[in-house]
Order: sequence, then C-alpha cells, then structure tokens
Amino acid sequence: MKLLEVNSVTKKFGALTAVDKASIFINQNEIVGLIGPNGSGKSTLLHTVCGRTIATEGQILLQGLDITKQDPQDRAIAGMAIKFQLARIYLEKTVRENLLISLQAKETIWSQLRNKSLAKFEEKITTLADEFQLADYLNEFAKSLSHGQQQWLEIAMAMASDPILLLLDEPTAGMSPKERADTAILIKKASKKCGVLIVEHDLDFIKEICDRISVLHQGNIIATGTSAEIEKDPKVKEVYLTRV
Amino acid sequence: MLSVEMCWGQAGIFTFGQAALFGLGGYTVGLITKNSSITDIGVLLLMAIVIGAVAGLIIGIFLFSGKRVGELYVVLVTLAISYIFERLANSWTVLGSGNGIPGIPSPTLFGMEIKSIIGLFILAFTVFALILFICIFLVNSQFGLTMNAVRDDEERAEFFGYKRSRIQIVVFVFAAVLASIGGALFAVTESFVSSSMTGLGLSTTIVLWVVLGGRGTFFGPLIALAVLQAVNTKMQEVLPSLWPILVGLLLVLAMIFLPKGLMSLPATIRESLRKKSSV
Amino acid sequence: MSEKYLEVKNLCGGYEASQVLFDISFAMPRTGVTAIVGRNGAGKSTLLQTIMGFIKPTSGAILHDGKDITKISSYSRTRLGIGYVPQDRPVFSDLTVRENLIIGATRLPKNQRMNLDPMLEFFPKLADRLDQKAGTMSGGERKMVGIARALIGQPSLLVMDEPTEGVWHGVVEEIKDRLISYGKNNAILIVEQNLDFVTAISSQILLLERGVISQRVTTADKSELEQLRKKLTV
Amino acid sequence: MSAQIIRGIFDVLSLSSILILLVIGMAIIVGMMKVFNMCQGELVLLGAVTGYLCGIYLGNLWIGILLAPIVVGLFGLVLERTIIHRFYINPQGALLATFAIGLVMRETLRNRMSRQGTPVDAPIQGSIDIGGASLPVWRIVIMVVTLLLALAIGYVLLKTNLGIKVRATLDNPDLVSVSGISTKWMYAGTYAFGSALSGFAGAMIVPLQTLYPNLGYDNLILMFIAVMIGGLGQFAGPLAGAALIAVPGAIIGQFISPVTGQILILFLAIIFMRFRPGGIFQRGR
Amino acid sequence: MSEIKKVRFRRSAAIATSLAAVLVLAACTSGGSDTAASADNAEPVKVGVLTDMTGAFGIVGKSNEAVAKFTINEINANGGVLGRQLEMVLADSATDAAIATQVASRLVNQDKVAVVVGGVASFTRVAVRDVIADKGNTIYIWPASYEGGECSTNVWNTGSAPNQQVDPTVEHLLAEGNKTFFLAGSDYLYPRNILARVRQVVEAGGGSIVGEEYVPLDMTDPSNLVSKVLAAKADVLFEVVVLPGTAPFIKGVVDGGYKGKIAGTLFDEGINPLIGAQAEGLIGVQDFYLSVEDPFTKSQVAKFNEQHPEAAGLFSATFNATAWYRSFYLWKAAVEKANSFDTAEVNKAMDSVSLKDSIGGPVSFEPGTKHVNLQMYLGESKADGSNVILKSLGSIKPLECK
Repeated sequence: MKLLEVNSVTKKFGALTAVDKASIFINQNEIVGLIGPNGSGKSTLLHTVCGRTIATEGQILLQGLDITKQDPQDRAIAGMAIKFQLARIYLEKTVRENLLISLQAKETIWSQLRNKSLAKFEEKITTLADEFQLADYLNEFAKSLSHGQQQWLEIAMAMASDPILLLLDEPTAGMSPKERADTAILIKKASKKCGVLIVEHDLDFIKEICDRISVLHQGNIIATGTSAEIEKDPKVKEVYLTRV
Repeated sequence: MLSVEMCWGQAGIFTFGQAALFGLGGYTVGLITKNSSITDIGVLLLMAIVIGAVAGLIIGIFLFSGKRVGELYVVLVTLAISYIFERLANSWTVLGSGNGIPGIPSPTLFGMEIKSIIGLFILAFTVFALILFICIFLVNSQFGLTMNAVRDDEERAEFFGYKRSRIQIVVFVFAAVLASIGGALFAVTESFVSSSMTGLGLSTTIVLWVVLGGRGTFFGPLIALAVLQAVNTKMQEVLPSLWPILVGLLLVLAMIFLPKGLMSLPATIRESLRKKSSV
Repeated sequence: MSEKYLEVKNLCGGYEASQVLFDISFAMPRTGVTAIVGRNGAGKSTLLQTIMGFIKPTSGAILHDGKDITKISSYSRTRLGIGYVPQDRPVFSDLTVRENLIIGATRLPKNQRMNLDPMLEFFPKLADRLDQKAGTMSGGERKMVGIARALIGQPSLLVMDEPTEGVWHGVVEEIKDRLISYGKNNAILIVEQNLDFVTAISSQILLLERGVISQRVTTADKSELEQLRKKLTV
Repeated sequence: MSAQIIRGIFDVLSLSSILILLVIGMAIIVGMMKVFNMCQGELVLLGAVTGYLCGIYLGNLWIGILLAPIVVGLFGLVLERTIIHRFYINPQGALLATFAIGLVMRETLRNRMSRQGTPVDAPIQGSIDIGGASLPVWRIVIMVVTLLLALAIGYVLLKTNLGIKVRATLDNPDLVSVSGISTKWMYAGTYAFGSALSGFAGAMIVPLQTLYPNLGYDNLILMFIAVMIGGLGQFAGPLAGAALIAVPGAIIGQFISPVTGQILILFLAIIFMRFRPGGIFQRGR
Repeated sequence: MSEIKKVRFRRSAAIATSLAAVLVLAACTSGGSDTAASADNAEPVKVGVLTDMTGAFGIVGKSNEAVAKFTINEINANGGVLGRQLEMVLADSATDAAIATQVASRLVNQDKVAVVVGGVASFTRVAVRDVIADKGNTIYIWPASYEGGECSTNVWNTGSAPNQQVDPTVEHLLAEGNKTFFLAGSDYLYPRNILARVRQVVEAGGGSIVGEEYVPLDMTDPSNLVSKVLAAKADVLFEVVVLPGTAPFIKGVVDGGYKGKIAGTLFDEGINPLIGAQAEGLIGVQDFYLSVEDPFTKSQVAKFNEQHPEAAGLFSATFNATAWYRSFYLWKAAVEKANSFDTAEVNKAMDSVSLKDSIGGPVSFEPGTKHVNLQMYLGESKADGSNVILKSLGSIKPLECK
C-alpha cells in the first residue's frame, strides 16, 4: 500500500482551474519533490493534501484511508504534519513552548489541565532541539531566531508529532547555502521515519534530495520521474529549466 | 471581567456578550431566592455555574462548531445576544420587567447568614480570589499554552491536530461560567438584579477595561479596573457630564498610542526613549 | 550608458528589522531594457518595491531624470511616468479588463484616457474579453492584462516584476516582442528568472546576490553572459 | 379593510426604505471598505443634528438636508485622516476606536442638549389619501429618495471613472497607487463619502423621529446585521440585507407584538449568518 | 520542576503580588472616612440627593438637581431644620442600577446622610432602596410618579400613584361619551401597570378595550403600532410609549388621520413640546401644570426660574419637580414633629404630616399608605405644548399599600 495517493485531484476557484486532474503518490520513507513555476498549482495541490482547501474532484488516500474531505485536525491526527511556506510559528512564545504546542496537540483537554504530559515531553523537546540545532535557544522567544532557525523550528514542530507524512512548503526559502545544506541533511534524516512531500522552487535542492520529482504546470502534472528523467523531458525543459 | 480576559485575551475570542451571561447568573439567583427559600451561597453559586455553563455551551457550540467563523461575526452575535437578553429582562414580567428583582435575601453559608458589608466583601473576595487562582493555574497549565496557540494562529493550531472548535467551546463555557458567577455574586452582595446589568453598557465597559489594561495580561485589566473605578467615582462628582466624553477620548488615545494597553506603557516609553537617543 | 534616466545610489533597505538590500547602485538610460536576475530571496522584488516607493529605504537615493524621488509617494512616481507590473496580483480581479485598462490610463490627459485602441492593437487577444472580470482569467492572461494596464499609461520607465512567470510559452514570445518594441523608445527595468528571455531583450543584466549587485553584464559581451549563465544554473 | 392592507404595504415599504437609507452609508464603509465602523450611528446622528440646526437657524430643513452630507462628509474626512486610517490593518482596533469615537460624539450631544429630545418638522407635512388610508408625504419622499439614491450610487460605482477608481482601490490598493492615484485620498474620500451618505440619511429621517443622542446608536445593531447578511466586499449586498430584515420585520410586526417580532428577527438573522457567512450573494469560495 | 514550570511559577508569583497590591489600594479607597461624626448640633445635616446626572435621563437629573438646590436653599434661608442647616450631597446614579447602588451606599455609609431623596427610574428605586432604607436604616423618599406598589419600610412616596392619574382621566373620557379604548405602551413595568389600571377603570365604567400593544423601549419607528391603532378606530388612545418613541408615535397617529382622543400619564409641558403641533388635544392628569393659578405655586415657580435660569423650562410634573419640592418639606415637617433626626422617630412622624402650601397645592401623607393625597388637575395640551387646565380635580387619595 502506498503511503499517500493523490488520484486525479482537481481544484477550481470559480472559473479558474488551479489544479487539473493531478495524480501523485508517495511511498514509505520516500522524498518526493513537487516543482513548477509560480502559479502552476503547486501550493494549491499541497493545500488539498493538507486540508486547507477541499478538492473539487478526485480522491486523496493516506495509508488507504480516504481523507479527501477531512478537516486539517483529523488529517493531523491521522499522521500528517506540515511546514508552511512562511514559517508559521508562535513568535511570542519561546522555542520550548513552540515545541510543546506541537507535542501536546493531541492530548485531551483534561490531561492538559493536569499538566500530565509535561514531564514526558521534556525529553522529547531536548532531543528535537538537539537534532535541529536549537538546543541553545530553548528559552529564547521564537521571534529572536534567525530566518533559517525559524524554518527549522517549524520543521522540528512538524516532526514532533512523529508524523507518517511530512509536507514541506518551500523549506529552504531565504536560507544561506550552509543552512540549505543542513536542511537537506535534516530532511533526509526525517525521511527515515516517514514519507516527505516537498514543494520547492530551488531545483538544485530538489534534485539533491528527492527520490522522485513531479513537475506541475498550469495545474497539470506534466512529468514525473527521477531527477535525471525529469531533466531529459522536453516539456519540462521548455517551461522550467531555462529559468533560474 | 476575568471572563472577557480569558476569552479574548487568552483565547482570542472577542466577545461583547459577557454582560448577558453576567445578567443570567444574577437573574438565576434572583429567581431562585424569590421562588424558594434557598439562600445557601453554595447552592446559589452552583446553580449559577450550571446555568452559565449551559448557556455558554449552547452559544459556544453555535458559534464555534464546524467551520470557522470570522471574529466580526462573533462580535456581532455576542452583541446581539446581549441586546436580546436586555430586551427580555426589560419586558418579561418574570424577570421584573425592567425593574429587576429586588430584595434578594442575604446569602447563608452552612445556615449562617452573611449580612454585614464586611462579610459580603469577604465572601465576594474569597470567590474572586479562588477564581483568579484557577485562572492563573489555567493560563499557566498546558491548556493555557493551547489557548494561546489557538489565539495566535487558529489555522496553524488545527494543522497540529488541535480540536479548535472543542477548545474554543470549552473556553467560552468557562468564561460564561465566570461571568455567571460574577452575576450571582453581584446579586447577593447588592441584593438586587436589574436589566441595566445585562446590557451593552456593561459589556462594553468590560471590554474597555481589558483594552486599557492590556489584552493577554491578567493583572493589566485588574489595575485598569481599580484605577478607572476609583477615578470614575471621583470624576462623576467633579465633571459629571464631561466624564463619559473623557472616557471615550481616553479610549481613542489608548487605541492609537497604546494598542497593547497600560501594561505596555513602560515598554513603549522605553522604546521611544531608545529611539530618541539613537537618533 | 551616458545618460542616467534612472539612477539608484547606495540604496540600503528592507523590512522592519531585517536588511535585504545592501548598498545598491546602478543607472539606466532613457531607452532600452535593464534586467535584474538572481535567486529567490536575493532581494530582487524588494529592490523594485523600494524603487516604486512601497518600501522606505534606510539610506541611499533614487533619482529619476536627475530629480530625487526617494521621498515621494508611489502615485507621484507613477505620475512622473514610472509604470509598474507587480509579481503578485498584477490586476484588479474584481474589475473587468476594460476597467483595469481605464485605471491604468489615469495619468494620461483626459482626452486620451478612454482610448483603449492602442492597447488592443498591442494585445489583440484582449479585445473580445474586455468585459470579463480579470479575476476569472488564467494566470498568464492576468499577467498580460497587468502589462497592458501598465503600458496604457505610456510610462517612460516601465518596471516589471517577473512578467513571464507562470505564463505559457506562446504568450511569453508575444510579451517579448512587445517589450522589445516598447524598449526602443522607453526605459524598461525588469526582474526575471527566465534567462533566455532576459538575454533576448535586455541591454544590461545585473546579478543580485543576497542583496548585493555582484555582477554587471552587458548583453553584447558574450563571454560575460556565459559566465553569468554558468553561475546561475549550477 | 382595504385601507388597512394599503397601510400595511406602505409600512413595509416605508420601514424597508428607511433602513436601506440608513444602511447606504454603512454599505460603503463597512461593506466595501471593511472597516467595522461602530460610529456609523453617530454619523447619522451628526447629520440629524446638522439638519436640525439648519432648521432652527436658517429656518429650512431643506438646506439642512443639503448641508448634512457636506458637514458629515468633511467630518468623516477629518476622522479618517486623523484616526481611522491607522486601523486598516487592525480590524479589532478599528472596532474599538470607532466605538470610542461614537461614544464621544453621543455624549457630547447629550451634554449640549437642553431637553430629552427635540422634534424636527418635515419640510413637507401632511398626508395623501390613497384608498382610504392617509399616508404621510414625508415617508413617501423618503422612499423615492432612497430608491433614487441607491440607483445613483450603484450607477456611480459601476459606470463612472470615479466608481471604477473606488472599486479598484478597495480591490488592490498598491496597484492603484502605481496607476497614479493616491490611495490615501481615495480611502479618505471613500470614508468621507460613506459618512456623507449617513449624514444625509440622518437629516432625512430625523423628522420622523425626535432628535436625541441615541438616535443612531439604537439602529446600529440592525444596520450591522443588514450589512453582514448582505455580505462584505460589495455595495448592493448590504442594501439587499437591509430589505431582507426590514420586510419580514415589518410584516411580522403587523401580526405579533413588535417586541417578540424584533427578537425573532434578530435570532433568524444570527442563524442565517451562521450558515451563510458570506451573505446573500455569497460566491463559491 | 520542569523549566517551563519554573518560569511560569515565577510569573504567577509576580501576578499574585501585584494583585495583593491592587487589593490594598482598593481597600484604601473604599474604607477611609468612616469616622464622620454626626453629633454636634452646630454641624449641618447632610441630605442625600440621588439623581441621574448622566446617561439617558441626564436631562431629568438637571431639573431634579436644580429643584433640590432651590428647596434646600429655601429651607436653610428660613432657619434650617431643628435649627440646623442642610447640606446637600449630590450623587449621580448615571441611569444605571449598578452605579446607583454604589453611590447610594456611599451616601448612607460614608456621608451618613439623614435622608435620601431621589431616583428617576423605577429600576433605580428598586436597586437602591435596600441599600438605603433596609441595610442603611435611612429614610428614603421616592419623589416620582410611578407604577405603584412601593410599600417597604423607611420608604416614602411623594409622587402620584397610578390611580391618582389614571382614574380621573378615564372617568372624564367615559363621561364625555367615549366607549372604546386602545392601549399602547413601551414594554416594561411602568406602562404595563398603568395600562392595567386603565383597563380596570374602563371596564368598571362600562367602556371596552379594543386593543393593547407594547413596543420595545428603544423603538424609533412605530409604524406598525400606528397602523394597528388606526385600524382599531377606538374612541380613545391611551398611550404610555416613552421617549424616544413618544413623538414619532403620536405624530404618526395624528398624521394618519386618527379621529379620537389621545390620553396618557406623561403629557405636560416637559414632554409635549417634543411632539410638535401634533400635541394639540392630548389629555392627561398631573399634580401640576404651569397654568396652575394658585398664588403660592405661581410665586414659587417664578422664584425658581429666576434663581435657576439653567433649569428654566425644566420645572414640570413629568420631571417630578413638584414631588422633589414637597419631599424635602414633608421630611422637614416630620423631623420637626418628631423633634429628632432619628430614622425610627421620623418614620413614625412621617405617616401623617401635611403641608398647607406646596407647589401644585396642599399635600399630606394619607396615614397608613406611605403615599400622599394630591391636588390633581385635568389638562389638555395646546399645539405649542402648553396646557390648559380643563378641570381642577381637588385632592385625590392614593390607593396604595392597603
């Protein structure tokens, strides 16, 4: 069984068709990249997967479970986690609190009231912080982190819930080469625990870490394959590879 | 007041309807004492809690279950609820048709009557302190963090798997219970309830305290309350007709210059000083 | 490069706390296309937005035709003849194509305003869609309307942020032709990622890396151009 | 009996047109600009005051009706430039700030008044007899004026250059400014225009009521609900929303007690909005 | 303890400390001057004046304050009460029950006033009477025409009771040959009680009620109600629609071609001018009109207008001006009769005191009723809002607290 299956999903906004019968899939421990020019429907496709918008047509299966019309919170409970394009972390909270917010999301209100899981999570917070190079900043406010660190924090928050599927929307936007390289390592590490879907502008980055790449153009998947296959595809060349 | 701070400050639910729930608590006590011989404060508060919770639950479910609604919608609905409740309190004979329910007997505790002002003050203060303690505990608990998470970014929280609507309903019910207890306490200490304590006036006054004190901080609104009430009484003697205008102006100025409330005053001053010195 | 129609001097700026642009200086002549290329996040859009007056620079100056325009508002800049096609939302989506064009023509004298013909000659495809709401068009079409909207005001300097982004091949060719011909009599400043496109239309290319202009290329110089291409496609 | 039916129909039309007239200004400020303007009622009040003062000092309410939109429009302009413009990015702030402004205006008037209320006579008094029902002329004037005004503004917004500019500004302010139009003044102008319309409504309506400080505030909730039912982001919706609450309200009012009727309408409106948050003309998004 | 907990704990400690500070502050402001002495004979006696200086009834408050000042000054000029001067303590109840109790409690507990006169709205009376009369053990005089039924200990009513206004009005209308009545009022206690009394008297007198309708308090456009009134074609419209609805309602009815009589309990020079020319012919019964010819009344009103130009024109029965005036004198009479300021003594004496001269005519407490016998007048409004007295009804007994 595939981890995630997106079967000919269409999303229309009024008269505008943003995604047109797009199909992708992800296997366990696989990193799949989704590329395409701005406005090609990458983000929209990702949103139908994460539940921000509901697909007009088509079907989305997570481990065989139909999640096409589920709420985001149900998808999260089913094992999906996301990092948004612009890091959406809690800037007025400390790094520790941010991680805790993610960790305790599925706790019941009653257990939250009793601070029951605090001790349990403490260890996990430390591990995560070490992994994402945030250990020194645990008690700093998230707003005082650098741009790259904020991105990492959000990935860490996504990983905190031990997801089976990790969705990353432009994880390297605005990062320095060093940070980018580190991010690649982090994502590779993460993929040992789950499947990863990355939407990204940066072709080099995608080529480097993805097992498979799908190219989206004007709402259609025009090619899917390994990076070598993609690079050879004439259609892809035409719309994409001449661009920086 | 704590109720609005919980709702708005901590969980980001902007409500203008707390007065209706305050009134509900008050009228609950009024009706019970009028129609039965129950005066035990414990029983009365319990009833107020139950009624407040039920009302909060109904409104909360209506507002927050299912799809998200805009905050302006919440404002409008709570405003309308306050309005409807005030209207009912004015017209409904059972509720005293605008005159309210007078002559609520002094409360008893384990059969002992609390009659003196000091006694009532201690009673009110004890309940208040208890509630404040619970609030502080709540805010500092993991659930407090959850509330903040929902306040700062509702959608993000959903993507972590938080059951947003359930959390908002719980907070709203809790706030409703607080308001209801407040109303009940008011009723027993002042020994009457009337429609003017349910209306828009009170709702907006409470919001004003929270705004001036600083939303998201607990003791900001408390200080604003203490200061404003003290000033209020004095000013109403000195400048009776100008005072409401001054309050309005104060609020406008606060909105412009101190959007985060009084509690941010020191920080704001520091900030502007730093700016000046660096120029 | 004798004439400096637009001159940017030692420009620094960015958003709130984070500085994005570092000491940017360049100049462009009264006619011809200047392109700015660079990776995502290099500060290209920020630079254009600063030139258009949406972002206040922390230091430096922007001169238009010798006059300092650093402190004047966006709309005054447009009245001086600087047109702009933003990257996101290049059109008024609630308005029809016709209404979009009418707004674009605001800076012209009254008697020329309602004349949409030149633009329809420029983009014949728009003619039969004049009464369609711009919001219901595809991304490429919207870009086209956006460009038409900016061009109808006959700017002597046209500033464009990624005009071909998300636009289908055929349309890109069309836009390319239009820009080349417009650039003969006017100045055009574009930010673009499509290097072929850029090479075809510009006379000079500036490479922006992390808020700094790291390379200036004259398109006539083939070796420089090749160097740039390599740098960007690694 | 037929006279009664005519009166009934007249009431429905009259009440709806009054609410629509009140809502027109709000349709612009709240509906189109999306500023949650809690002092809209006080703008109506200011219009009423202007009308009244002209009635007293110039002896003619007509002048007041003409002057009211100018005075209130200028007031709106000043208000926008000094205060409101700071809150476009902060809707809750806008709500509170405008609430406070409303409070100041209301209390100032209360302070200046020497009576609980002041009657204002309509410039055209009297009634017309139709089918045995005697219908007040001023209400008929209001109906006609409301209809004309709504059509005129609709025309201006949809067909004229100015209207296009206004819609463009509210749609995409940055793009407007790079078309050579000052968004600052477009916003201010639009707010002033919305204020002017409310002022006009105030001067028109005051002869039907008395001039008293809560004149506008008492209508505020209904006005807001009309706008919300109609939907934000457009002009026509709020007017339809006003009709949608006024018409059934007026009809229900003829059969059951107005008190129950009003509460019922509020309830229905709340429930309606819950299930159609985008308003009547909700788009498929 | 985890790191988070520690930080949070410190924060709560800070909050708790500052809370304590706030409470101390609050205690300081509320405690304070409990030590005010009331023994020394030379000291003036404090008299509480409670009225709505702000809020919806602010304008009534202006009138009340002026009348209170006028009366107290007059009493002081004539030697005070038991040789002691009166000192007026004004408290603003701000048209809000909760504020009213606060200020009332201050009058009683802090200022230690000997008597409180005041309240505009019934809800204020209900809210403050326990604080003043019961818990505060202080005489409370309620100087307003109201819905009736106020019989609490230490509370004395000096305004007209429903029967004093309603009965003669209805009897007059029935005698004129009017048979059918339509009742309309705002939806709260006062109009409901008044109209209930109207129904009783009409039915007892052989008339019939053809309709009864209530509108929301803040209703500004009464078109629906107007249509119902017109449809009913009653001989008499008895209305208690309060401001701001009064004027639009009556205008609507008159302009709509209503042919019958319009009567109410709230028509006099204070209200009628708000209605405009349509006020012509409005019928009502009050304990005072400006056209009352009694020489004492005439000279006093002239004096009042001279001394209080700011409130000239605000001296009217519907603003309770006459009731305020007699309240102080009735209390003075009771104190002098009891020869003491003591609440219990004064309370005893109050039951049967009377005044030969008061604005509007002689007045006395009807023993055992806590209400006053009043001179009443049947008045009819002219187009300018002034009233012609159709008939002087003589003294009418209150039918309350039996």
